[in-house]
Amino acid sequence: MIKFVPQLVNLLATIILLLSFAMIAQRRIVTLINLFMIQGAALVAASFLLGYVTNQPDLYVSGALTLVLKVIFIPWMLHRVIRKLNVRWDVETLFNIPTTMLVGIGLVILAFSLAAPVAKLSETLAGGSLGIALACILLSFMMMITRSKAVPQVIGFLSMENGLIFAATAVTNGMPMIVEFGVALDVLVGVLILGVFMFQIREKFDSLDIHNLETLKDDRS
Amino acid sequence: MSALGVFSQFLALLLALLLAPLLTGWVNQCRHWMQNKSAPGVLQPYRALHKLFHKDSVMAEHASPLYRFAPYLVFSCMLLASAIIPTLSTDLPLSPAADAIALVGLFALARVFISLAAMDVGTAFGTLGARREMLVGFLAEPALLMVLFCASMITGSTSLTAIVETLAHRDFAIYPSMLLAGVAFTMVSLAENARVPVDNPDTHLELTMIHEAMILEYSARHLALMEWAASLKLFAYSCAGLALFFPWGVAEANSPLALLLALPVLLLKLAIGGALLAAFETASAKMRVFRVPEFLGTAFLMAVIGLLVNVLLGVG
Amino acid sequence: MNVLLFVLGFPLLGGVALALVGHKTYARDVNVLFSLGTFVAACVMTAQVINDGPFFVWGNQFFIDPLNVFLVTLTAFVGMTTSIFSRPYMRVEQDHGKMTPPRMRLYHSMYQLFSFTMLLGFTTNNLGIVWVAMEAATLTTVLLVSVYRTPSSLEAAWKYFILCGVGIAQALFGTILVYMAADKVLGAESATLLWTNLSAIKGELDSTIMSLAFVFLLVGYGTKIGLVPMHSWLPDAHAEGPTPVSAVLSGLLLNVAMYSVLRFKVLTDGAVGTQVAGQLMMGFGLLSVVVAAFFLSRQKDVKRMFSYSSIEHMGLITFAFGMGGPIANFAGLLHMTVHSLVKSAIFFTVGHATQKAGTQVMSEIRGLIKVNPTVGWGLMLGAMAIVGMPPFGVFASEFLILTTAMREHPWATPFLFMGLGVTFASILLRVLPMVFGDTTLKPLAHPPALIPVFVHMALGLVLGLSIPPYLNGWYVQAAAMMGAAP
Amino acid sequence: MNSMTVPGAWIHVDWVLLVVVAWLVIGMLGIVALRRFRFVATVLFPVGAVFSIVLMAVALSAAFSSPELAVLPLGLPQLPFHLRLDSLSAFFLLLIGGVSAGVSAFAAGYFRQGEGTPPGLMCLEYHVFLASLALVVMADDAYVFMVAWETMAMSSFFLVISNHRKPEIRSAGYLYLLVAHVGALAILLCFGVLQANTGDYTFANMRAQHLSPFWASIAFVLGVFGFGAKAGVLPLHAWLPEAHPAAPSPVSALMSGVMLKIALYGILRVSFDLLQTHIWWWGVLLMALGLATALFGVVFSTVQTEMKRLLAYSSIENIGLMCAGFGLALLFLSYGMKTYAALALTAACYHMLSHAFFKGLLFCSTGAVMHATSERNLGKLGGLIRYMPWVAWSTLVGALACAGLPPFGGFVAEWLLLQSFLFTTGLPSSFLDMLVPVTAALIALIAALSGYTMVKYFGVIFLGQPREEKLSHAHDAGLWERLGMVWLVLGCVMLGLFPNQVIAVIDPLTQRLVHGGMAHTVAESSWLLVPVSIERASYAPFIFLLGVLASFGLVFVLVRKLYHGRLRRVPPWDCGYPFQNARMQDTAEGFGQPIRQIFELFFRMTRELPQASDASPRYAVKVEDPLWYWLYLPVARAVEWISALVGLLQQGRIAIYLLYSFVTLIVMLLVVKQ
Repeated sequence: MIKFVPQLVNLLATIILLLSFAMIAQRRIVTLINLFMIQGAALVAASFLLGYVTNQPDLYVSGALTLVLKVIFIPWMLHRVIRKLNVRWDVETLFNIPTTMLVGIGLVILAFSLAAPVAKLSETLAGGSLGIALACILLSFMMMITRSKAVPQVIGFLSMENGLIFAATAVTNGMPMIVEFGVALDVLVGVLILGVFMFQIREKFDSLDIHNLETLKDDRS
Repeated sequence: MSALGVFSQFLALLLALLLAPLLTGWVNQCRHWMQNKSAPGVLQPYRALHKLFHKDSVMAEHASPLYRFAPYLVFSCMLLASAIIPTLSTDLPLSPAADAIALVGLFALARVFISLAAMDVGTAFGTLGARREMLVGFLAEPALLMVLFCASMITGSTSLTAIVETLAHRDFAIYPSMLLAGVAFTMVSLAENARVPVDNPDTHLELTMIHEAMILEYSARHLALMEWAASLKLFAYSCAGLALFFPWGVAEANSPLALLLALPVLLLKLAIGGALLAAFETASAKMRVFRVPEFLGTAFLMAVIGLLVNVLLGVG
Repeated sequence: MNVLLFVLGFPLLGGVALALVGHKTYARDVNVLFSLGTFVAACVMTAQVINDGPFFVWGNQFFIDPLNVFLVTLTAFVGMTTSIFSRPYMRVEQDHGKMTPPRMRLYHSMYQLFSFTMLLGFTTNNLGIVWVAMEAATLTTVLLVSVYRTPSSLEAAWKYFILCGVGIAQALFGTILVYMAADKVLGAESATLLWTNLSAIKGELDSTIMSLAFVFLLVGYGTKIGLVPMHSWLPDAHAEGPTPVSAVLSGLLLNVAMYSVLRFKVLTDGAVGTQVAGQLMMGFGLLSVVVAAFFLSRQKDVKRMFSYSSIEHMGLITFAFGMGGPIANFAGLLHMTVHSLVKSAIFFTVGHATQKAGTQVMSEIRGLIKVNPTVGWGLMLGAMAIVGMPPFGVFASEFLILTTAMREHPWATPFLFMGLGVTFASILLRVLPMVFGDTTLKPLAHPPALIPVFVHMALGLVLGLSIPPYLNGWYVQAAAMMGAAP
Repeated sequence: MNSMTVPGAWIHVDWVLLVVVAWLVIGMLGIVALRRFRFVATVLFPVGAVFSIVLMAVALSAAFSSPELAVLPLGLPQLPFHLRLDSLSAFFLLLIGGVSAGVSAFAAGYFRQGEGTPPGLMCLEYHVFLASLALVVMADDAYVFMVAWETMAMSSFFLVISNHRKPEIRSAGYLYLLVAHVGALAILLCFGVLQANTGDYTFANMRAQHLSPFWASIAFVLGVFGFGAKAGVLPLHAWLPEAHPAAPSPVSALMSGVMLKIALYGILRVSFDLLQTHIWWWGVLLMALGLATALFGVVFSTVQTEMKRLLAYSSIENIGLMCAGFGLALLFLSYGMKTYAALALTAACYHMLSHAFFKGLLFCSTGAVMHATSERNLGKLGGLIRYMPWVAWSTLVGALACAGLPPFGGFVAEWLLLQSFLFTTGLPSSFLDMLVPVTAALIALIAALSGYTMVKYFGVIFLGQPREEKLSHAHDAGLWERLGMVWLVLGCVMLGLFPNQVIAVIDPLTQRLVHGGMAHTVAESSWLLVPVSIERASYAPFIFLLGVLASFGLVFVLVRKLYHGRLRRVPPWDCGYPFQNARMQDTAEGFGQPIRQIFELFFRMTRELPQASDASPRYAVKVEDPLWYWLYLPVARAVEWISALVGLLQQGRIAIYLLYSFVTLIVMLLVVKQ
């Protein structure tokens, strides 16, 4: 069983990467949230698995945190938000999807090439998946750049956090507990604030289109 | 300073005072002859001065004290100038007090005061004359200075007596730079002494006059002093020129005999110089005021080129 | 029973308390009181450090050393003066109807929580907690910036949140990499994110990972420092929030970010051995100085202009630390201190000026010294100080930085020259007519609180003319702690 | 104030510090008595003047004593304020004290109630300015130097804009401060080079460093740039003709008379004292700069129609001459010709001293005239010699000195300068030898032109008939103003008549900087000023003056004795045209017109010529500084252009901002990957 674990972790890693790509490609916000939820689930699975194998209770805890936050609470809240503000579509992206995909592949290659020397050094089970984590981070970064509505941007931001957590879990078998808690707390508060914000933005600009948020320029104003 | 020195100094002063009007008279005389006019006589300037001194002075009611003492100051400046230029002998106790540069400074001082006096009354003519005078001056002064530097580069000194001594009693040598300097000096002295082609001493034509315009308001003793100062200036320039370019015959220190000999030589040289000046004036035509800067600029450049030639030939 | 408890406890408590009563009229004074308490506690702690050197608190989760204790005191001090300044200021804002009681409550409690997060970030020994504190600081300040609820303030806050959130995320990845590197050396026991332990073994950390990590950390925390080109959020956030918030943002938050970068720089230098970290920092510093200078020259909004000047000064500090060496580090620390003091003082005066004029557009603020000479001279002297006119302290540090750079990195001096020159020209060009000439302004109901301004200026003057020996002791130790780079 | 040489003993440094502190205290008192004008005017300023005299006395005795050190417990921790009083500083302290004494006395009568800065604040700024001047020359490490230097700039800036309601005055002050600060940055970098990476900023250490020619040249060029900016050397002169007219007259007097010299002090300190190596082209560079500046300045000053602008340009000219002198001294020094270097340096220093006095005097007189007539445009003045004789006659002295006429200070300086140029023959390089005649010619030309300018200045203001009605009730200067001006007049005269004594004071300076001096040659010839040997050249202003005066008196008496002194006053001759009026006199423009024609290519002129058909024909000509268009505006435009480009970065779209961070991250990752 043990000898399958690395493959399993790598499999989960690949799934996460796949999901990031899927998110880049996806236009419907509801689906986007669902994809995000699945990504969180995969993350949870990975951390539980590693926790079981390296029998570190910390990983269970962090997995649980992720479960509660990323799989249950945040998706629920996002769903609620979009229902309230009824924004279902993020029709126009700033760049068209295929281009974004191509750039994304380039990023993956870069990430792997960066992670390769580091991964060799790591003696944890899933050290090799550092590259994937980095790739996820960069991809979600790019997603944030390309999306023109507030909600997808936030989702991109959160999936970037997923990537980070995965990196922490896979590469270093989890950060110290206190840090985990702090991070979780920050994410929670952050999401709450974002939710509030979206309502306020909506009420000021009666749309979540961030093209409205381009008044503060530097044209001598 | 030896007794002889003091004596020769006084002699030089006296000579300048007395001979200056004579020189002016002589130049006018020659010019009239060459222009086939009947000449008023060589002594005419003395008579004019005498007459002027006798008259009551008439002065603008709002003329300031500066206007009144300017003639005295100008006169004494010229006096001092002719005192430090070696005319008869190079043994002048006063000459260490002022060298070539100081001589130029002295002329400049006189010029500034005469111009200020001209501006004082505030008639249109006076200021016009002052402006033109300064225009002439700001090019003539450096030109004159450069001429003197030419000499002092050769002789390695700026003290006039030293220059003349070396030029006169060093074994004879030809300095091409001095040729240029000589031409420059002639042009400068024409301009400085209000001579044709720069100015015409005996017309009152507002288009052209410079010196006359400045002293237009003066009368009687003040005018006399101004005129006398003018002729002193002419005398001083001529003596300086002679001393620089034809220094032979000027007596050295403590040689009374040479001193006796120097006087006739000087008179001769002056006579010839005056005649030449008159001839030049007759031959040339008055130029427009705006061409004066070009004229003097040429002089200035020549003098500088003279200096450069000195350096080039490694003289001094 | 440690004094640190009070240093952290006062603001935390204040945050909670003001969350309940922040909308009352006396809340302003409560705010001041808590800040004052924090400051006193910080002073006591300082005294301890001066007497018996660095010490750990609570199972070495917290570590107080000369470097952070003086930053703590500085933060507490500026926090206090700013709260004093905000009393009349916020009163006027309320009169103008820009603030409502619930917003006042939010403002006050967030103000305290914000200073708590900063102090936490300074004092903690755990690099992970540093990250947490930074993120928390971001969140609190986001709320502070958006407190007016105007479209522009919302926009500014949104940008601030997204950009800094992303940046911070990079920083977290960097931290994870550091953790990974440490993990290999120290094994799996949980103390591996404690800075003290790390710096003990920094020589053995793997250089590849560390350099990779430093890139992420620099980009991440650099976003919060406001280094060009990650600076874009800064002018918006500073210009749109309430002036006291601009003051603490410029004066303090940037310092926290800088501080954390420094902590990591020490580790990276130790691990990599080459100057790579320093060179990166110098590059970013120069870029920030020059670009910010040119931005500055085209601003019309006074607060935007001075926030760009903050970017420029942060660039200068980054450059100084990048150069390394005892003198440059000393200069950097000095510059951090003086910049906090002077810049916050400037924002105080600017706040009053803008309230008098009813606008932040500089061309409509004229002749301050006619209406209120003290504000006018305050702004004038502040501007003089910030552009590096002696005898103010900014000059002292710029003197050291420039002279050191001239011989160690001559290639950099033309850029510094250009940057400083353009900054000087632009700031004075705008400030002179604001201060002098005929006026367009009207006096206000509430007298301005100018004691903070002149206290800050006086301190800046002292730092320029004669640095007190104990303070100097701090600087020297701290500079040494950052390691004299080769 | 603990002093190193004799602990406890009360030495020169302490006295100077006493004066500095006293000035600061006076300034503070001014703040205390912010609006009590009479107290400030009649107590504080005169007391300040007294301390100036004290400073002068101290400096005189300090000039001949050995250098003294002092360390103040101020400044950076590792770097307390080091002060040093050597012969160089002493000379400049003498200059500061001498001029400021007169100017302060004048200021006591000058400052009036009214617009702009309250008198007390003015008093503070003024005395802080004085104190910083004194500190700059005392400084013995880079930090205190820069602190004093910038304090000087800042205080003078506030003085300049003291009447800040006028926008043009504000912009003048702005330009001034900007140029000064850019210069200061250059100076800072210069010190950065000089400290040679030792981290020790004391001048003593800098003297000890031996820089490679490359670095030394960089330091020199930076220094010349920085200090030149403050001194108004081409092409960084543009602030000067703006700031001087903007400032109140006593302030312009101090700035032009003293502050510019302090800038030159910086050049001296750096290039002769701190730098150990001297390279010949430095001298040539400085000489070329100086001559260009001088010619530019004098040509512009002749065509000015505004009193103070005219004087400001003439200051530029004099600064240029001094720089030329320094350059020559450097040239000689680099070839080890110490005596000649000493001669050139002495000439330059002499010029500094006399310029300080006569320019201070002239600026004060403009102040008095402006108070009497509230008119600064030459075209509207005239005939004032009859209404304000005190001002007129003292101005005459100043003008003659400025025109470089014997027997005043200006002439001695120019005389020495020309002498030193004459000696340049015999330099090892023939190319340099060729340079000499040209430079000498230029200097002569410049001197003559300044004569032209001064005749215009004095003649148009004080002579002729009043061009405006109101001038006829102009009042003469008050008591304090007269006192100050008389003091400065005395300075000019003394400098003119007793060159040997002055040179004796300058000698220690030259001994220190170029290890050569003229004291010995001067000492043995009591009345004659003899630079090298009596055969070479000599000048005795006193005898000179005696000669002129004696013949003056003699002629006067003789004329009276032999003839008479009768005088009739009548209206001037109207040339047969009875409708003449005062407006028909030559205007200032008219007086400058020939120069404007001759040097046309110097100027950027815009003429407005009348047409034959004009109902009311008018002629106007505007003369501007071409450098402003060739240098300053392009720089400003470049900055605007770049900042416009940079501004594009900040265009509001959050996606773009994210992209910046993203790209930065990627790039840096690639960088460290290598």
